[in-house]
Amino acid sequence: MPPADQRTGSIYDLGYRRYDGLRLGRQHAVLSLYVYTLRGAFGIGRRASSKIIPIIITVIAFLPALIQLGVAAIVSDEVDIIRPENYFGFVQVPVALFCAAIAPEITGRDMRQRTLSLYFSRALERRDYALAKLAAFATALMVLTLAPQALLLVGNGLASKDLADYVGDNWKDMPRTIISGVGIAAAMGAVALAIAAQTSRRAYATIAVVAWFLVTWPISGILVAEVGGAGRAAALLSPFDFVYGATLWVFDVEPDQDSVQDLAEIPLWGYGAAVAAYAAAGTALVIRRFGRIAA
Amino acid sequence: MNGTLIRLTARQLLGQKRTVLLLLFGLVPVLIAVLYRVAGNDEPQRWAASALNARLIIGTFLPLAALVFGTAALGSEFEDGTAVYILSKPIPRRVIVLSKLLVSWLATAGVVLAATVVATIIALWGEPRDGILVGFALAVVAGALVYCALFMWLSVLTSRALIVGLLYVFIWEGVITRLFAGVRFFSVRQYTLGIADTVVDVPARVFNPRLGEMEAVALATITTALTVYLAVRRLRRWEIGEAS
Amino acid sequence: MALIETQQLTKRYGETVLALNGLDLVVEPGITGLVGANGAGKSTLIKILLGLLEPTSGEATVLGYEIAREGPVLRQYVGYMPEHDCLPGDVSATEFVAHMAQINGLPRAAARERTAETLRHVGLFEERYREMRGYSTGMKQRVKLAQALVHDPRVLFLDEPTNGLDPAGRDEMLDLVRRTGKEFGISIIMASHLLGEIERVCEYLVVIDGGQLLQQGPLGDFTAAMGVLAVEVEGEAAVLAGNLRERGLRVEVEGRMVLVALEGDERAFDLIRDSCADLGFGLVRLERRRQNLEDLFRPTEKGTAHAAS
Amino acid sequence: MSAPAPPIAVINVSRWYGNIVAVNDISFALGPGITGLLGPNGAGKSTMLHMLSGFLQPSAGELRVFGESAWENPGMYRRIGLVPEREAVYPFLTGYEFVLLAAQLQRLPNPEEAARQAIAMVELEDAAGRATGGYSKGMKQRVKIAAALVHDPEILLLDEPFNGADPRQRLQMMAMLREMAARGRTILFSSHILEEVERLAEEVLVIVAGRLAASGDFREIRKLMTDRPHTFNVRSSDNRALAAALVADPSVYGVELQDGLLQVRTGEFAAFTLAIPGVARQAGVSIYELRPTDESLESVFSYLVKR
Repeated sequence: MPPADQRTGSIYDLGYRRYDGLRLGRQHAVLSLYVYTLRGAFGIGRRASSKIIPIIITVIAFLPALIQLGVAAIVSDEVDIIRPENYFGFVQVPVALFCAAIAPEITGRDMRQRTLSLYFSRALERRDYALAKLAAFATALMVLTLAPQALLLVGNGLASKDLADYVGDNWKDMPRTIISGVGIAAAMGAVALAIAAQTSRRAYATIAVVAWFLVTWPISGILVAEVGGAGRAAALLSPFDFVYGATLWVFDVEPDQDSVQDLAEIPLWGYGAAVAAYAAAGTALVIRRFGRIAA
Repeated sequence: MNGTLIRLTARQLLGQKRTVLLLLFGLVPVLIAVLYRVAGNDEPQRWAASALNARLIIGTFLPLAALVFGTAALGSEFEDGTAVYILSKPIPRRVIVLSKLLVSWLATAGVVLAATVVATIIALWGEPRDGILVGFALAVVAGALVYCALFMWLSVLTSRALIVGLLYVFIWEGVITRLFAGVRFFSVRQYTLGIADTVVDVPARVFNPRLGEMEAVALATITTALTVYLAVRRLRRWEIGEAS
Repeated sequence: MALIETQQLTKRYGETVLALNGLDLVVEPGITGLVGANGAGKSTLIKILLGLLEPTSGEATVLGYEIAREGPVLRQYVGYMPEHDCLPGDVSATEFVAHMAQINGLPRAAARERTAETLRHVGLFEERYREMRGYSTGMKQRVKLAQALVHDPRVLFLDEPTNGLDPAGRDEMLDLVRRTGKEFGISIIMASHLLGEIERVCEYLVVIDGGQLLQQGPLGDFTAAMGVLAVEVEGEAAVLAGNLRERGLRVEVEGRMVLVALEGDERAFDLIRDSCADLGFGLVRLERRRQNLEDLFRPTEKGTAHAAS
Repeated sequence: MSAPAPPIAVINVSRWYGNIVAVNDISFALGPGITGLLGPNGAGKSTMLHMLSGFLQPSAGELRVFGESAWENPGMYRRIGLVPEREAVYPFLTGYEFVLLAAQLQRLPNPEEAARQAIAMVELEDAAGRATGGYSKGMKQRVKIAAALVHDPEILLLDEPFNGADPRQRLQMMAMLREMAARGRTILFSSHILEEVERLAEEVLVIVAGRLAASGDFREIRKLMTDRPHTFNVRSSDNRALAAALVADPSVYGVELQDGLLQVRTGEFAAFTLAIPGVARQAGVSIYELRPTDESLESVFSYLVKR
């Protein structure tokens, strides 16, 4: 602040000014698009009605953790703790819902409203666009797969008699939990986005994603359990089944008796390979799609 | 009913590309039935009734097809902004809803019925059918009507009818109904299975729906009538979007 | 250094459509109008220069950068306002423009500041915090311009910027474009099929037709003493028209307007003035008519006007 | 039977969306002829037309079409034709099929013939066999009008009908509407472009910010609109000399010289326009351009409303 008695004045030019500050280039562009898309996936910065569905689905993903912690707080800490791999078995359902409801928005919005030409005429390559969108969507899904587990871990730790003991007991689950959460998000997210990006119509994109989840599921169940033989390979067809198989593999747990993974008799690492293959194929398809689309 | 509206809706719903995709979709249960026969397992009746028809077709294919057609028949008119053209005509709203419903019902039932009949015949080749074929064929046709009416009502209620419908089918009917027995009274899937039971004549070990036959028929009828009534009422008081 | 240079630039769509046909072009910095009928290749050229389309063959540089190799670097310094709608409806102008600034490499804080400033510059005030779905066409056009300007580009590509605007909106948009180019020294390439608009904004003119350069040069070369004057008076248009005809002008009446052909005759201005004074008519309006490109290149009695230069 | 009800009667009608008032206590009655509904974007024109066409319920007041309520009354569409603003058509239908659809839904005795006639009226015969999905904006506009006309309605409501039409199509559509008006039809169309309304409508309703700002004969209103403080932009052979000469004229409030441009403020529109040719001649100055500014509807209306 200039001293009050100083008798000089200035009038500032408020017109258009040139910008000669930093220009951060491509990396920054990709990061911005990533953040913007991630916020958009949960409806942050958008109208209330865009938030409802992502929030409901996210809440569903947190429900078991909240119930478990509630019970532990009120009744006792002796209740059975939900195992991480079992939680993944449940959380697949909200993840699938999130894919169906939100994947069509991730790129479909830009296609419908023709914003693509604005992106592609900026310091951004088409491949960058595809990868930023994909990364943002996968991250959104990781919020669903990993955050409830983190909450559960912290909550259970605080509720247990001896925090240090608890952490020590559960330490080895941490990397496994992270690997599983990332794998689920990557495989389901990449394929769902690859499917959804094929059309700009939201309704068709949703139905197509849903069909992938829900049609392959009973097919896998029926082919593996009731048909058998070569049909057992169908366990690799349904995202719910191969993702859960991969989780079992990561946690080194035997499948339940008569579950699809038990009946299919595929070595568990096969599911891990399937997760990687689906993630890679989905990513390649998304890149290909936006490499060719007219802007 | 209005012939012009029926023809218009048929052209809206059955584009070339969509029809091909749909036929492929209908082919999936048939392929599964073929695989089942090739593998040659025991208890084909239980498989045809509980797995193929109850779980795969009525649990997944029927509601998905109904969701596409039921929400698109009237919903796409709102989404595309063409609803004005049919609503600005001297036609009772009831006729509009019934005509649109008829087409979406026939389209849904057509695809799913064909899949049911062919897949069931293959699955039960050379086995006693004991009403399984007729029972599920009837159930699919009736269930298609209830679902389409329900989804059509949703589509005049909200622009996100598809998502709401999905949540209903796969969370409410698929998960919650399994956990809480009382909810079965509010599940179109259970009505559909109950209707199948009016004809299907097999022991409970083979196929055992949760609703009684009469309960199912009555509830299905009430649901259809109620959702059609609500859709008509809603359409009567439909207001054009402020921004559009 | 030339702003834009193209060599044998060719774009084919499928087998039959040849949108650009071996275009050779050099454009110097400044405000340049890119004119041509619909389908002449204006949009295709812009899209190729922006890297939205790949040319079938040929080369081009913008600001000295080769578009084929240095596209991402170049596009940091380029702004683009497309012809079509391109705005998401469910975010505010502020949010969207700031996002676009960041995509163009501006750090977050700078993006926010520049967004506020640019939106003010294009004349968007309280509305900028509202969702864009409720915007009028005029407001949308302003946001489209703002997102093209927010990162302070060195060259701005505008594709039919007045599309869908009413007369008042058109005037404002053209004024905005002119000021942006003149006062801030940003080079502008503005595509339009209305010569009248180009005339009010641009210094240079590039005419393409059938995917080839028809001609180019300073604007004055094209429009000097050409065109039609529109005159509106308080009084009977037909009476004025008769009076002007007597004074030897070619005149037509269109509604309330009297149209006077200029045909290189500077005296027309004074004749109109005198005619009004003599008749006791109030002179409400006297202006050049917006003109279609076809009129300019249509052969006149005196031979082909400019097309052969 | 008592005297027939007027085609359109609007009595103290308001419409609000939550706290936003779109239409505020408007009353008018319309009879045969062409009426222009004029107002800036967002003034409430569309809301008014939507209420008249039965697609919005008035929040207060009464709105009667041939004496009947427009709300929840599909029977009235027999006598009303509606051209919505939105461009949407059924993309898979050809132009002819689209008009035929309207004819059949109106249950006309000979829908094919009626459709052909309506298409001829808007001069769309050449494109009638093509799918409307590929139509240009102007063609879509015309096919929508044809569909609205197919049952020869007594009332025609058009929301921004001239959007996207080129000058020739505009003239042709105007001629068609005039012809309908001559046959005793009631036509109400909305527009935010003054010239459009001026060329077509005898009567005009001016809506500003949800309120009826003016109504009645267009010429009278036009006079009220122009008779207000104005600014003119002038370019001449010698702006400085012209400025000096104009300042002496009593109709001129002030002048301002900018580079290459002379701005003149005047309190009396008519007196100024009358004075300038003579003043310029006397000063020996050629006028190259003279344009009244702030002619935008918004500024005209805001002046009207403030008075």
